[in-house]
Amino acid sequence: MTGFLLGTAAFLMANVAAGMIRVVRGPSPADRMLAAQLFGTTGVAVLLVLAQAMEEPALRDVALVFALLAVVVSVVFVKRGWVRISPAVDEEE
Amino acid sequence: MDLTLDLLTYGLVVMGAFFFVAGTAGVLRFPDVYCRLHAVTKADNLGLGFVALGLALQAPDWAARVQILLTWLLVLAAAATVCHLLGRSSLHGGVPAVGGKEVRS
Amino acid sequence: MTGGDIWSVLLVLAPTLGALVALQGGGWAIRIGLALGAAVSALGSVALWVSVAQEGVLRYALGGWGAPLGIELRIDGFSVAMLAMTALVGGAVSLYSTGYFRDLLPQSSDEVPHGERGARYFAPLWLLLWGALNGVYLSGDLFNLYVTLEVMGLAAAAVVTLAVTSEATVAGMRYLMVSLVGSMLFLLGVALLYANYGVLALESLQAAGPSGGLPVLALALMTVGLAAKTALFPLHGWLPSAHAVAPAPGSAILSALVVKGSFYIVVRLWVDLYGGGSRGGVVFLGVMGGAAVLWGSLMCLRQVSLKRLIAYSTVAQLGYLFVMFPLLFPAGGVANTDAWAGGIYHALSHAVAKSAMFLAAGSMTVAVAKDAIPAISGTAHRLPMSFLAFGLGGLGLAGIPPSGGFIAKWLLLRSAVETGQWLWAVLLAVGGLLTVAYVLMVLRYALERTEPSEGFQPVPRRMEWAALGLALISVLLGTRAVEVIALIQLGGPGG
Amino acid sequence: MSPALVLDGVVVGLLLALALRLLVTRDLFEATVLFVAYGLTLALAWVRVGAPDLALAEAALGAGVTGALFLNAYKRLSREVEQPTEEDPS
Amino acid sequence: MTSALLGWEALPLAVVLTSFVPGVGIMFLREEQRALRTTFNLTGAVAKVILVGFMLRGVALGFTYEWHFEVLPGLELSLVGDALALLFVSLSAGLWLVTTLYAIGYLEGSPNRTRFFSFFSLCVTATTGLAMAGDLFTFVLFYEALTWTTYPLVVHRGSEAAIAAGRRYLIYTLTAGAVLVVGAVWFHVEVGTVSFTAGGVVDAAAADADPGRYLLLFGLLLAGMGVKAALFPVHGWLPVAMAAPAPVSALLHAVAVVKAGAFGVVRLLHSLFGIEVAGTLGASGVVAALAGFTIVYGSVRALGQDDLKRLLAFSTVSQLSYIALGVAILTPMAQAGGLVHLVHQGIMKITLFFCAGVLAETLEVKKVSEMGGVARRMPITMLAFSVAALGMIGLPPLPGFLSKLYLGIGALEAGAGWVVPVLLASSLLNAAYFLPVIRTAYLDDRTTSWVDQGRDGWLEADWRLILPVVSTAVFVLLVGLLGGLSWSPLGWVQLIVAREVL
Amino acid sequence: MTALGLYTFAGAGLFALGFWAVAVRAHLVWKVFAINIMGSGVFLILLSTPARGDPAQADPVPQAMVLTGIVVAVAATAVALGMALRVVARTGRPFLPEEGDLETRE
Repeated sequence: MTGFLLGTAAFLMANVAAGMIRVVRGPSPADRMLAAQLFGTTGVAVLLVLAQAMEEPALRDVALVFALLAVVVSVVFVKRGWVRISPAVDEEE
Repeated sequence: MDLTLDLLTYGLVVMGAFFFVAGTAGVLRFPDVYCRLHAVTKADNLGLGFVALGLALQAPDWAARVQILLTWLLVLAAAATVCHLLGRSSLHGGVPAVGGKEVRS
Repeated sequence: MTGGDIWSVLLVLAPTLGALVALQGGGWAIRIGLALGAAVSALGSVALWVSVAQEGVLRYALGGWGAPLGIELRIDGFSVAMLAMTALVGGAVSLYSTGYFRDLLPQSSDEVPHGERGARYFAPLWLLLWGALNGVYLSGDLFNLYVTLEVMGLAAAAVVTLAVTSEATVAGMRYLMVSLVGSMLFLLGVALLYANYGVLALESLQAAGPSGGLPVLALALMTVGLAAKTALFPLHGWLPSAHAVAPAPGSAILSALVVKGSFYIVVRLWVDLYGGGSRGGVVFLGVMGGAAVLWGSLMCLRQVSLKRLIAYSTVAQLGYLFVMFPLLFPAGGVANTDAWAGGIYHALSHAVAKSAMFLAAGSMTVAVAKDAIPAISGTAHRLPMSFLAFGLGGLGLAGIPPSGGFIAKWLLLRSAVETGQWLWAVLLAVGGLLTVAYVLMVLRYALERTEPSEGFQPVPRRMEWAALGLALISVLLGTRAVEVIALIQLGGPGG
Repeated sequence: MSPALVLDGVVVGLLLALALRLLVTRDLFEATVLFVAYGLTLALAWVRVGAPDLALAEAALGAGVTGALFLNAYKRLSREVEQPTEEDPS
Repeated sequence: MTSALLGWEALPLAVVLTSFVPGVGIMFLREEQRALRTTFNLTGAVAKVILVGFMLRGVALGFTYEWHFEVLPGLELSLVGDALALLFVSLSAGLWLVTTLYAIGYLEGSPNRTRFFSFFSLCVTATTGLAMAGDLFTFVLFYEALTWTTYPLVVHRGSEAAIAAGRRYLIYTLTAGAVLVVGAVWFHVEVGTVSFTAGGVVDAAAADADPGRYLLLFGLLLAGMGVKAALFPVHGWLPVAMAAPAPVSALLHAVAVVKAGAFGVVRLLHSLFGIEVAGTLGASGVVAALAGFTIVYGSVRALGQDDLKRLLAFSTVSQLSYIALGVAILTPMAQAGGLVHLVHQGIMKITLFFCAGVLAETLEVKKVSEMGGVARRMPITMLAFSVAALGMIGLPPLPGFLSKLYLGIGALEAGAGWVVPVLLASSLLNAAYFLPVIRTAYLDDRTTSWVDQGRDGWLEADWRLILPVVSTAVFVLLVGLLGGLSWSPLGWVQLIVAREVL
Repeated sequence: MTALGLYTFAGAGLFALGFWAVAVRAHLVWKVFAINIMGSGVFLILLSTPARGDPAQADPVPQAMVLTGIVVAVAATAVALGMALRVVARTGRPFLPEEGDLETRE
């Protein structure tokens, strides 16, 4: 069971990693924000799985914080960070 | 009994993982932000639900089970809110939808 | 027990508390905060001096936990000397700052380099910095050093940006970046050492006798990080602007005290922890120091801004501190006590002399509202005390007798001769001459007979007194070195 | 290859990839989002190295507070550095 | 023979403080507080003379005054009033008094007098200190201090020439100071002590074992001292420094700076290496040769100088080396001749500079070619000038003659026959550049118009200028005529030689 | 390779990455990002190399250190970003001018 759960966690993490491609690609802020959302949901799943696999009940609390945080971050980003559609700051080189 | 539970957990977790994959695939492949929002909120939360359920079966005590389910519910509620916010902001911000009409700003 | 542990805690707490008080704003809150910090620092240094003299090296474990869990304090003669120096310079600067910011409260235009922000936030930031500095000198373990170092760096960078000009902002930002990266390098070194030995207390590490690949890498990382913070050549690029644009009392603190904080840690690492490291290492440090002496002095000669000149001179003078290392650990020999006493004495007397110069320069520039060196011509008889302070400080810097700088130079020279390192002796002599050259560049203008053109604004007397007091102490340091050197030798190498 | 090692490999790989991308990108918003993601991944890493308490702190401070700080910087910067080409939607 | 007079140990310190306290006090006065400033000055100067008188008496009776203060572990600030020290101290104390008076008159009404007199006093403080230095460390301390306190005086006028002179002065003296410090530190490490001790502290055996090393050490210290003593290759600052006001020139040339250098050479040979070790090392030969060359060189350069002060400056370069020459020859007679010239040259040269200053201040005459007929307008001044100049030339029984006599005899005793022609040549050259000046002043007609600043009552100039001129000139006469008495400079020097050299 | 070793190397890698970026990127905000990443690299190294006692047992010292470190890092980030914004407000650009740009105005 533990092996299976750890494998699942790894799989889910890989899933998140794949999802990050969208953050990089954009193009709109909302697309990038999806990452936070994805991370919130999948991260909670991973933590719950790990809590079971590593027999570390404290991780369930962490999962709760993750869930909360993802919300807060998303809301804050939407409310405050929404300035332009594709902000690109040119670098001085 | 244990074996049944374990099998059930395997099943549910795999099912959840599948939905996560589906969600990610959607995020990556769907044509515009509005579609992607669907993918990430619906599929992923469903996936999380299955995983949570599967894990709840294995949880050591009732408190843990309640916590797991509460977490899920919280994520669910949050997803709904955030998704709505994101969608609305995108719309107001003028992000075009594929096949949709011209969006006013 | 002579209450040394209580004083140690107070030395960190009181300035911090003072910072909170001063943050409440208003002249009296600021004065009370500064007085609190100054009084406790002075008393605490004296108390610890007495304790160390009586009991030798002091060790306290705060919170009742021993190493490595609790916060470990370790106080020897070197620590106390640095604490006392900080208290002395800090007290004078605090006094000066109340005068410096007195009339400048409501201005905040771009042209005036000291506005309301400075008046409001200087005292809290400086007190926070003071607490962190005291913390550095008291710390007995590496992680504590990291935390205090970081607080010090943040507060110091903020002091730079108290002036509202774009130059100040940019210089402060550059300083902050260097400082943060330096801290990170230091922290990485700490992590490597911990990974290797599982302890953080300086004495335990010293007992472990760090050697081998990883610890040496750690030493290299920490040294580079600290050297950047100490502005050792060639990592000094940030210093001249940062020290020159800060408000005068801030410049004094930065040049006199803050760079000494990170230098102190370098000394702890090389001298205590690694016992000199390798000869190649100390020679490298010395060569960098020598390069700093020459380069910094030559740059001084090219400056037109008074404060920038003094700032470059800090680069040069810090070089001397690093020249101490090859002298302290001669090839194949035992640690040379003269080099130790001379190097540390130089750190102390430089702090006093340099702060006197910056404070005096501050008075002069406030008086003529200009910072160009030629603009101060004729200030000699308008601000005789400031001029005298500047002159005496300059002489102390150049190592002209009777001054602390002379004693330091004498000791360093003696150690160079004793260990047969003639090249360093030549360097010390040449560096001294260059110092004289740039100090005179300023004094010459100040001596000139021309009347100050227009807009001569008198400065509060306490500003002049603070500067002159420090200058006189820098001279006194040259006439009575016995006690101070005895203190420095307590717990020092070979002592 | 044990599943645990795979998991650690994925976490480490994700950390490095996120860090690299966020450091090279020129889009400040993207970097900020990536930084939050990085913080959350780091929290998972803390879990894996046996420090779940730190995971909480990291998620709240490292990802949350620091993220908010960067976001604030992003917002102020995009207002002050360049003239917005579009009208402000808010 | 350490201090036996109870409570008088601190007398050397008190002598130093008599000028230090006024120096610092004056710094805080305002420019217009003239009376207070003058009071400070004169009180200090008179007090110093009185205290030095006390010490002279004590030392003559056989006491030595010592005051020590530990600065560093193993290093002391030590002031010792012994016979040799007092030779120099009395000279500077006495001449300081007259120079102060002269300076008050000379600078009347000019700006920045507060600064001037402050540093003037500090300069004498440094001189007194180094005269009484009991060890090399203390000597170096005051030697450097002397440089710094003199600089503001040299640049006092603030003119371009003055600033340039000041820069030149500093480059020379500070480099010398740095060299001296390195040498002193090396000496301390090498020998283990830096105390000035009669007969020297260098171990003869050690010096024999590694003569090259000790010669190098000697060379470093000599280079450090030699710059202020204006020995040949490093004399360049002195003629330029005449851009300073006349009282400062007087101070530089007679009382303080060059004397400090010369005195340093004396200490170096007498009290550090010891003349015997110096002799075996060949170090004293080097000094003697350098000094001999400088004597002739300075005189030659003085020939044909039209600027009076410049002429006097080159004359100083020449005359000063008599001192070094004397102490480098190892017979008592020569030693006495050299040491006594410290005083003789001081008194004579200060008279000459005073006179030059009076001429410049009263008539604005600065060049020899402008001096035609000044003797008729200023008979007293020119008489004093003539006395001093003839003394320089070595006309018996004036002081210069005594110095040269002793030097010559001493050299012959030592078998250094070459010294005699050098002395003769120097005297002839002295005559060749001084006599034309006197001739012009007395015999030539007035050729240029003077800017006459007027008389002071029946006197030819301000009494504060004339009184010092007259008194030093009288001194010159007395010192020469009464050279045989035991309390004359010559007598005192013989006491020193008897006590310390043999 | 053990799992902990993996994290140690990741820590070193992150530190190097951050160091590289802080040197290469001129944009101030990215410099702050980079410093944060350097810090987290060090924390990873600290936590993944148990030097004391039983490796299976969690060592509280580095955990306490990292906790402190995180707090310090947040404070430093706040200060640094605040200053960066002031640089922008003063100079209009989020970069540090080359040394000398401002001096030459004299």
